[in-house]
Amino acid sequence: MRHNIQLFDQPLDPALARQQVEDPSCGGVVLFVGNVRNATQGKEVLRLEFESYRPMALREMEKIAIESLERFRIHKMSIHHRLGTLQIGESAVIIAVSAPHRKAAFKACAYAIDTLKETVPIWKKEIFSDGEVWVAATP
Amino acid sequence: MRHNIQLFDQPLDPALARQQVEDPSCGGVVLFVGNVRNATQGKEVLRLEFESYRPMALREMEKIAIESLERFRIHKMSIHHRLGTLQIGESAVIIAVSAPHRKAAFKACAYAIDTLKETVPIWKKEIFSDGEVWVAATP
Amino acid sequence: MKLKVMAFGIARDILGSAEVDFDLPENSKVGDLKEHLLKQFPAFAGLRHLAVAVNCEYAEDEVIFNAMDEVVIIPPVSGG
Amino acid sequence: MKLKVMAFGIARDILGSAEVDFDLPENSKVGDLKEHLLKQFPAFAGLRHLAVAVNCEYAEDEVIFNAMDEVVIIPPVSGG
Repeated sequence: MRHNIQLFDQPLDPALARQQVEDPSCGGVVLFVGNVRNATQGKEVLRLEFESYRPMALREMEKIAIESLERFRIHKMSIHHRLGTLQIGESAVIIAVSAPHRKAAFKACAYAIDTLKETVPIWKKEIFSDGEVWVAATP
Repeated sequence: MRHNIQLFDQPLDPALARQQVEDPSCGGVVLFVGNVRNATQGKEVLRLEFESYRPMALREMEKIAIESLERFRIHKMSIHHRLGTLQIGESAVIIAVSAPHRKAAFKACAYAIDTLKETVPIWKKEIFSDGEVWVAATP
Repeated sequence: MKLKVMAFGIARDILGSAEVDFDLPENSKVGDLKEHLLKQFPAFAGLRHLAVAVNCEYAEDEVIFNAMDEVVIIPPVSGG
Repeated sequence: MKLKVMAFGIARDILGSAEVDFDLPENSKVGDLKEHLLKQFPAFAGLRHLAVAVNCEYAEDEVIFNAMDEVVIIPPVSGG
């Protein structure tokens, strides 16, 4: 299996994602780690809540990995996404890519996170001291 | 300090590099991990030996970090390079970048590893079963 | 036809429930469901866009529903 | 002038030593050292390129050596 797709209810482990893609034949591993920021447009965020339509999210993440493996000359890709309540600084998503050549790994990793944010049915709600908002739901 | 530059005689720790750049204000962290491959141009590599002109290597790596911080809108960069004898699969270099926006982090990380390979006085020797060669020394 | 529709995120908030049954004419399409939703719950018009998944795949407006389809309203996603 | 020159990687192998003293005319330049090296150790001509660092900075051929300079032969690097 050249891809690993997982949804987690517990904290993500970057070492796990990295080790899943590492291979003695590959010189380069690129990781993207998306963390919860403490503010959005200058307003303090207390925490985030992620929910997902899980079976479809897994399928869409798998599509991204398969498409990445086809389009770029990469070796393996892992996509791990966290769900539930996340505190500031916790990791929401980790994408790990190994490739014989690092340029392909960088391109594939950027493509995967860009596409994930467009297509994967996961939603996050930002919780402020005075309310909450579903991110990017309205114009 | 927005950059951390280190040469290590012991195994690198990706978590250390990542934690050095992570910040509650930054949503994205990009890591590049360069590992020792088991073959070069189809020939089996037994191990690698890295050596360095240390004071200049540290200065050149620092230049890369400072230039990256100026050119790209990133928050922090760590560059850790291993020296000595490395076994297959061990990490030779780790570059970690945090940024408010992930595109800047990807660009800065790719720029840093590209430039490191051009300018930093570190040399690696590939050890084969029937000899050894300084990598990229001759045309 | 009876259509069981699931909703997540802001779509669930607008519907007031994670699952709602709709009674639509036979051979209704995804586009018909969207029209129905916009009429019954005008707040949907305030979203950046509105998608519908049928059996875990994004479905175009022309797709015709079958009785056992798993139908889910997909408001703008925001993972990552 | 006496110039103490350090060498790493394949440059050390070619010199046969990590540190060699050269006796160059006063006010010699980086370019003069390179010429001297190529004459005395023709194997340097086989490298992809050859750089010299003076006091931890890459130095152009026009740079004039001073007595206390730390001079290092920098063969093609291969870190990462």
